[in-house]
Amino acid sequence: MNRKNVRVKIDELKTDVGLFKNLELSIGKVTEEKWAEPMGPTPFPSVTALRNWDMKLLQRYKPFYMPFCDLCCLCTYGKCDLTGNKRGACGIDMAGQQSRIVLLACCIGAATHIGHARHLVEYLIEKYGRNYPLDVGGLNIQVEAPVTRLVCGVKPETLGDLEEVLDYTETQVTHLLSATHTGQEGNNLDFESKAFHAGMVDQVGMEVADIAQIAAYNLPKADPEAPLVDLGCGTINVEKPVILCIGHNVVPSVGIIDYLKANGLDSEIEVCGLCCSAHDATRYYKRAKIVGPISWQLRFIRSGFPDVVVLDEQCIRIDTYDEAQKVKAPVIAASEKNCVGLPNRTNDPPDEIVKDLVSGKTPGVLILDPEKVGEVATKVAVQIAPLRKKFKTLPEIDEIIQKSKGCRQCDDCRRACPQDLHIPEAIKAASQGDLTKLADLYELCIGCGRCEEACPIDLMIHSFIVKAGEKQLKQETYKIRCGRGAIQDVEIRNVGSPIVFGEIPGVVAVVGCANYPKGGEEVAEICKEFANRRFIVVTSGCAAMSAAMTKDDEGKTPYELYTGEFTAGGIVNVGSCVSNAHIAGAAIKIANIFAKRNLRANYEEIADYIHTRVGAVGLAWGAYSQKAASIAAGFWRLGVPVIVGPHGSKYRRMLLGRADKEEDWYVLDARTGEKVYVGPAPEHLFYAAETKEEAMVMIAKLCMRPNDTTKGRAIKLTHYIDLHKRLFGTMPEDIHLFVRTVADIPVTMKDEIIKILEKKKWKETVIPDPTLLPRLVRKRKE
Amino acid sequence: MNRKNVRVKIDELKTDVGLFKNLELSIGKVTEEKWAEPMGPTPFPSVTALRNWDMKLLQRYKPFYMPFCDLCCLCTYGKCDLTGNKRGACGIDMAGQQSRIVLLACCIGAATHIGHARHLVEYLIEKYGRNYPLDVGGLNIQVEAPVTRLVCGVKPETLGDLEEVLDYTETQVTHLLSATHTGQEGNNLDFESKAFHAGMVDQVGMEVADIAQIAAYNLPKADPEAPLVDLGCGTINVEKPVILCIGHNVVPSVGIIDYLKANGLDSEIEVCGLCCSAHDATRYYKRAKIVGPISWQLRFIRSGFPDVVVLDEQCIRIDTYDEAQKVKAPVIAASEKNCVGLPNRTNDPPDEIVKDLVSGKTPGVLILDPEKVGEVATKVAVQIAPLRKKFKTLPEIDEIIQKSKGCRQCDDCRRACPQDLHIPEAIKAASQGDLTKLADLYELCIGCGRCEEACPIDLMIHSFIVKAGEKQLKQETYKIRCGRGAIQDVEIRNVGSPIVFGEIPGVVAVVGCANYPKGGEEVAEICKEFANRRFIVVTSGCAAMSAAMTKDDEGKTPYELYTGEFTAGGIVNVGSCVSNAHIAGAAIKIANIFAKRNLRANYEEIADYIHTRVGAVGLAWGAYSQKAASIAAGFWRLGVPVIVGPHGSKYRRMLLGRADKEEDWYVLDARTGEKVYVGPAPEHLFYAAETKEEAMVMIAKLCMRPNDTTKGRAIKLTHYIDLHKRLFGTMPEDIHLFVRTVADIPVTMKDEIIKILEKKKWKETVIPDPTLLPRLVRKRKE
Amino acid sequence: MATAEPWQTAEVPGPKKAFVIAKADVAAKMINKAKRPVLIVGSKAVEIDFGDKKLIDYIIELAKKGKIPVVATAHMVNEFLKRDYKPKGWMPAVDISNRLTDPEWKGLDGKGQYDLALFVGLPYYMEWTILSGLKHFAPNLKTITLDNTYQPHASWSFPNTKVKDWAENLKVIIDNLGGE
Amino acid sequence: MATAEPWQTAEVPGPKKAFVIAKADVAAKMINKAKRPVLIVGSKAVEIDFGDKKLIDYIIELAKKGKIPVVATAHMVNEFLKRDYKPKGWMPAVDISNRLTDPEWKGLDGKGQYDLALFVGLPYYMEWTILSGLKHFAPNLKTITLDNTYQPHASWSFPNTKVKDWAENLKVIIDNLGGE
Ligand code: SF4
Ligand code: SF4
Ligand code: SF4
Ligand code: SF4
Ligand code: SF4
Ligand code: SF4
Ligand code: SF4
Ligand code: SF4
Repeated sequence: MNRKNVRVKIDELKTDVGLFKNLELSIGKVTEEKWAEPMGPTPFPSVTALRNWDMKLLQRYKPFYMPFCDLCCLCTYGKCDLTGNKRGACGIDMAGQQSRIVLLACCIGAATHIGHARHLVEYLIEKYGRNYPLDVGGLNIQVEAPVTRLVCGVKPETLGDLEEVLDYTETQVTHLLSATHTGQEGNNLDFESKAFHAGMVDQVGMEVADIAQIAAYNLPKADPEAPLVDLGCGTINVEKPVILCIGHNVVPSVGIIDYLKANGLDSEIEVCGLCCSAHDATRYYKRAKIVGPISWQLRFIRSGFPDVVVLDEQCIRIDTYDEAQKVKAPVIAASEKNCVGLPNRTNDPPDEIVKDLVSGKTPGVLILDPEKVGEVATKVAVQIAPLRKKFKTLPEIDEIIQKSKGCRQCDDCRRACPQDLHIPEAIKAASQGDLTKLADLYELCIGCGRCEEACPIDLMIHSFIVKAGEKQLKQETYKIRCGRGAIQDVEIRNVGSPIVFGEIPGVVAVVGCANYPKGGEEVAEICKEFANRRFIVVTSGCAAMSAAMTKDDEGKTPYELYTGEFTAGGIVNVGSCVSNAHIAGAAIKIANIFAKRNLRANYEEIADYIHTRVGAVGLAWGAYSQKAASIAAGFWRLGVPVIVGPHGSKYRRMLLGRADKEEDWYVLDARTGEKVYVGPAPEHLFYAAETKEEAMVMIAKLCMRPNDTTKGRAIKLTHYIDLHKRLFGTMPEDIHLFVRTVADIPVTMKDEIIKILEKKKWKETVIPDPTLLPRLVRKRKE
Repeated sequence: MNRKNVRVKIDELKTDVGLFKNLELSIGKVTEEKWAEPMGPTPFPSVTALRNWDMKLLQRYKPFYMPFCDLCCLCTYGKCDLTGNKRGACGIDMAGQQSRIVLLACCIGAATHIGHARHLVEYLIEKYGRNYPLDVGGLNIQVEAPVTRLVCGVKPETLGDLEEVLDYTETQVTHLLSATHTGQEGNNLDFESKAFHAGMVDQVGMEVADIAQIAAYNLPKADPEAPLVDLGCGTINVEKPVILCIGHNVVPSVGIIDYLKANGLDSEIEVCGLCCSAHDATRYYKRAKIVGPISWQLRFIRSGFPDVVVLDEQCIRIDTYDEAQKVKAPVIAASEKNCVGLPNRTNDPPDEIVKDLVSGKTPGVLILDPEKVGEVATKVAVQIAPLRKKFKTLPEIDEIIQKSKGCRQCDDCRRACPQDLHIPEAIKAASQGDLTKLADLYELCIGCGRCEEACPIDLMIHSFIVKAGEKQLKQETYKIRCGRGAIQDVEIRNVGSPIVFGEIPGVVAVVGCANYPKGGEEVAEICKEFANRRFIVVTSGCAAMSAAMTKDDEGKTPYELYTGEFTAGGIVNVGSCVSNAHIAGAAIKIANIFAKRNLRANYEEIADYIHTRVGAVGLAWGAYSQKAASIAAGFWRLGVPVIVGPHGSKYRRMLLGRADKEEDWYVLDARTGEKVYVGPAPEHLFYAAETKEEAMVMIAKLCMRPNDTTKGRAIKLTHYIDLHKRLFGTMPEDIHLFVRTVADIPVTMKDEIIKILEKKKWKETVIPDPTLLPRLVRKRKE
Repeated sequence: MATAEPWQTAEVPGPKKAFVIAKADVAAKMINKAKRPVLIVGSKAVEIDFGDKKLIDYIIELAKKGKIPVVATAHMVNEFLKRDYKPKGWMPAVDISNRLTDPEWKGLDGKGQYDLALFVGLPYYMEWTILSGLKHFAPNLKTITLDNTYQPHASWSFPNTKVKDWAENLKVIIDNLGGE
Repeated sequence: MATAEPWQTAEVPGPKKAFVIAKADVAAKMINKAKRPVLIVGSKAVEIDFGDKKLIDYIIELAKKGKIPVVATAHMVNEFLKRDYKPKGWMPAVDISNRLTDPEWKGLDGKGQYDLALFVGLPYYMEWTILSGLKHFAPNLKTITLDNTYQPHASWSFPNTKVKDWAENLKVIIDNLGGE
């Protein structure tokens, strides 16, 4: 039993530190030390504890800075011009500034998950008590919190045990954020190391959040057969009152669902969601529906579907309140993080609030009590649905044609569009009665609304596009396997060996947001491609939704076609963004459960293991946010490469290897201490791909690891070469860098490859027991 | 006795929660509840707990946003154009964006103090134990931690008690930072309220840091007669080895000083400092010397004076390492916050490190052990001083003249200079052999170095200026009363009544950094002016240093001329930036000790008290940093107006009252519940003054409070009118807004004023028992 | 020196930038066209010396000729009074600017909000931030800076101009004021 | 449309901005002058259709005429090969750009770093960030964009140009290449 903050009254207590009389003890923690594993070197690591490891990675994967602004405006000495080698008034230079912004973004991202976790844990403790056990997978999960164990060196067993973990993460975020202050850190590599640290504590925060909610709300517990649920606007019965929840914190959604159930209204009312709250709602309640990823916010509200909009936190459009007002849907803000300027009605009687919302006396309220949110949202939905009759702000076709005639062809919309979409052409066609060009934009549009902001004649361009694509919108009916949570220990045992030896060619984590360069279909395509190739595909967040949004000829969606098991050929939705921790967790568990490396506070060794042996790659094709940055940073520190889409080039820097620099690609052979050239595997740690084709070839390539057996390497090379040939039309020119012995060569291509190797003057090398850590060398060389 | 994290072993413990056997208890907190005061309404307030109070202030002092950039570049949806009423891709608008940046700055600032406090408390606990008592003023201080008591509702008695306070502040910073994430908060007033919250927890963090170090290091304990210490380059005996400490964390300086003392070297070696580490070093060690404020960093190093440079954290030029290398002075980085990319030598034997530094094998090291810093810094200083012979990079006069001839008069330097100094003219004169114009710039130059970065022919302009002003530099010999820490309870008792009734015309806190528009002399002038007028002048940080840097005809500096007592006519240096908490603390103690308002977790009432009754004004004439932003925010939430210099307009927004809007200036009379017009007192909550004259008039004006007695108001009006007449050449036109009854009118100006009042159709009003909080009305009106 | 770039190199604005006043008489025309102009004069008005007179002397002439009410910021009222000119009002630069964003403000004379604000003599960076505030939050106000530095956030600004040309420009404006 | 403003309105850079290529033959001259130019071709090269041919077709002509080695980014190598032209190399846009910042890099042919990088066909915003990286961290490299949009971080850029004028410009460049 681990308990935190027990209060006990004791008349007299004699201890080795003295005699206490008439004491009321508030016991911070009662620990029964059950975890036999010895403590590793870095429990609760400080900001610099893993700096050496970071520097090893950063020496190989040097930052290439791509400043997003030439200036710094962070203090009132500024603005400062940092062009070229100029320094600002505080002495910082451009590399320092860009890496500082990276750290700042990672701090914001980490704070967001950790803050979310803190609210969640506090709330759940209040509701279920400190001793509520953290069951996240029953007997199938022995290692319930691999990230926390690895980083902190503790083994949380109850909700209460999570508090000290969160204390730690908050302390770290505070230290890290403070390093961004003018006149603190200035060295770019130290900033990068600190960003890695932020990513690491972010992973802890995400894990805490997800295991807390899985345990307390009984979400699917590492279930490969988590239920298939509905996704898409078309799956929502708009005849019913519709409650829409947006954000990342499931608590208010649970409040609503519980209220519906308690009052027998579950078949009367539709509960649907956008972003991760939707994921988590479906994990809690099979009948909840997912509208779609973040870019569906405007289109869904403007279509008039929701009768009440409940906002919790994160990834919520700031103008939701205004947009909802326009369709006459009351708004309930339910988070301290996002109060929307609304009156705080938390302490008012529900029926009064309902009355004010339904009558329109107040179009929105702040309610910081999730149960009350449940009651109010439901009652408002029921009462207002017949009044507002799905009032929408989408224009009619006629109106589009008419209004388009006013278009000045000024290009302002296109120049505001992040996707550089050919809006003026489409508007011109529309003005001539042809809406197909507008409809073509539907798939590409990320629903940001910037075109409308720019248009000098105030055309509601995004609405035009949605209306033109309305048929598509209404046909969006897909199935997604709801978030399963963690990976079972037994699954790890089954795939550990084939992954580490390379026979499963890789684990591809397709995660993150929906800032796609060319629509979400590319995500679905990539997932299917790699599942077909018997990679393990793991999804989460908006990307997990996009992966669902395609059908085969028989109308089946990927989650129906592929297994949800963590195995070759699976497409495995772990859940919401905080479920990303399970992906890291799976990699960690491979090192721990399969390879039996000590886990406890043993970060460096485990990261070294993962980096040199576990062929995992992250793909955040639509990454846009600070959270995405910190999630990526968490993977970097574990040595897992991350690919982002072209917009990701705005993250200020890449971490790029240099395949042409032989000296960068030596590892130690743990058996001999020898330095061995292993080729650029993996070649990059962070990079923005320009097109999905490039990303696909790179995914295959980045899955190679020094530890691959010849069989494994041959398989990986086959996929790399095959994709390269198909998508690039030719053999890769760098095969010689990845062939270590002749046995690495895929048999079917032997002759062709041998020829290349000869041309490149290839020489055979050995396959080491690879490590970057001298201390792991078992036998030191003289 | 309050203790945190006690470990006790107990064989068997029977309690009301169950029977524990063979337990090892790690006791989070042993509390003996000694504080009789009942718990107030808002212990450890959450992010929204004081939102209503904030909104009251923000309704009166509405933000005027002055965007520092038209764009937002915080996520990869961007950049977004937020010009006018345009919204970004996430839906945010310009008011939201600017207030978000304000919150972000306040979070960074708060994190910086809190992170500093955390390191300090952790370190001191390790060294002195959790039970080390928090004595900050002996019998003179009963209320040892007014801010913490007020905010958190706890009464810390030992170092260990500070931990839960820091836990709280870190949780809040994390939540607040998370609100800046894309798609979280969007309402500008909610951002502002959150910025206030950041300011409040920042004050807690500062208080924790300062009381911890006062107690543990036995710094002056609320001592009005804290010793006078040396300030200025001229006070440093450069014949000796010189150790220079820069930053805000005194721990490494203490390491050095202790080592010097232990080895009898204290008269052999000069220890001096820049920024707040210097303040705190002098509080610890009378022989330590203060070089000057932040803007002296480049000039002091380039002059070649320091033999070793020790960097801790905050306010350190990023290029210090490079600059120090140029003068051949080794650098020791001593903080996790600022690792400078240097090799971590913490675990190496001191003599090895010394050897490497002296030999130049490595020009800098990171040492995260303050005792080791002490030993290494001292040994290096001793060994290297004879070698480097104060090697400097300041040019000789000839060189200046020669090089200036190359000047293209391109204006690039001036256009880069934050002060728009007429550099090209001065360079032209220099090229003709006349260095006086360069010397004239010495006082105005904030030492940022941007001119040099901009110059196409790489003239070392700042060095030219320093060389031209070298005589001044060397004549800088001043005395400063070292930071006294808190204000005694008895001092509060003595001045409480005259302050609250207005007979002491105001408390002016002159604080913050050195980004002055026209040199530091203005600060000294303002301090003296108000001390002469029998205001209480409180100083801290760089401003406290600038206040010292002037002499009267007899060569006396202000701290020699004015008392250090917290009383009318005093100039009271509380200490470093974290000592700012004592200024807030003094205001809080007036409400508590003098007015007997409950303190414990009673924030709103105390803030209301301070806002309506305590005529305090903050002046941060050279504020530049994020810390300055959060410090200001802490004062705003207490209702204390803050004035910044013109560069402060870059803080993105002002909080301005509208004297012309009568409806804004009503308060409740707590006796009757009546709404009473009280005039715009204080008129603004945050504003950037353009010139010192404007600031001085405004200080006098902003000291007025609704609660002033007629006598008090007459005194305050006298100062306001007098300054207005002297500096603005005329009577103020808004006197009628501040005269409530005829008795308010200063007798000496009666006729003149009566005439004005008649012209303005003035009507007498009552003087209420003012409050903004309906719940404080004792008798409600029907 | 790039003439229509921000005078302080780094004070780069966004997409919307001040139109450049190529010829001084254009500024005069715009002032003449304004229904309710106001002239805000900052502390540098006494620091800038054209030799014959100071900036403030030109400004007084300009205000008189154009019958434009003056708001003196900082301690400038004194300088005006010394020159026997009483500004219509004096208040901090940020205070007057804040009022200019309020459509309900009645102006110094109680007759209503202004439609054109002329700025001169504020520290460059402070005028920059203030004009930014007005650009974004006073959509119905036009702003012109009479300084010799390009102020990107004004509606109209002179390019960066040598001091002697500046004096010429002011003379031209004064000559062309009034007399519709 | 403001022609020498960033094509994506908000992608405002800082004080240092690309010189505008007013006439296409100037670009040709600069290319001719370069000792070691390299041409980086992105994915939009096949998307942009001038009617008669695609952008990539012009680029191939240009590369041949100027004897400029081509780096195909993304999956463009395929498109070149389809057109019987073998690029000198292919790699991600950020990879080639990163190499361009390394003074030690030996180039695709092992003969040393390039002195001029021509960019064409990357997504606007990605080319923007990449050119920013080069502007700040490859001080000895000149960059020219052959796109029809103003790229402020290049050393030289065309202004925002209509598609048909773009084709014209490319033709002019091709015509003027080589033959010193
Ligand atoms: S943080 Fe440094 S570079 Fe940024 S504005 Fe301040 S002084 Fe300039
Ligand atoms: S809403 Fe769609 S079309 Fe409009 S700017 Fe955004 S992505 Fe482009
Ligand atoms: S911004 Fe508006 S007017 Fe201009 S091209 Fe686009 S739709 Fe037409
Ligand atoms: S960093 Fe961003 S906000 Fe700051 S000046 Fe540049 S674009 Fe503007
Ligand atoms: S945070 Fe919002 S306004 Fe800023 S860049 Fe991202 S989408 Fe644009
Ligand atoms: S160092 Fe001095 S002169 Fe140079 S830019 Fe800074 S303030 Fe101006
Ligand atoms: S930047 Fe250099 S060359 Fe230009 S005016 Fe200033 S000192 Fe002279
Ligand atoms: S007063 Fe400001 S500049 Fe000076 S040390 Fe403190 S924070 Fe730094």
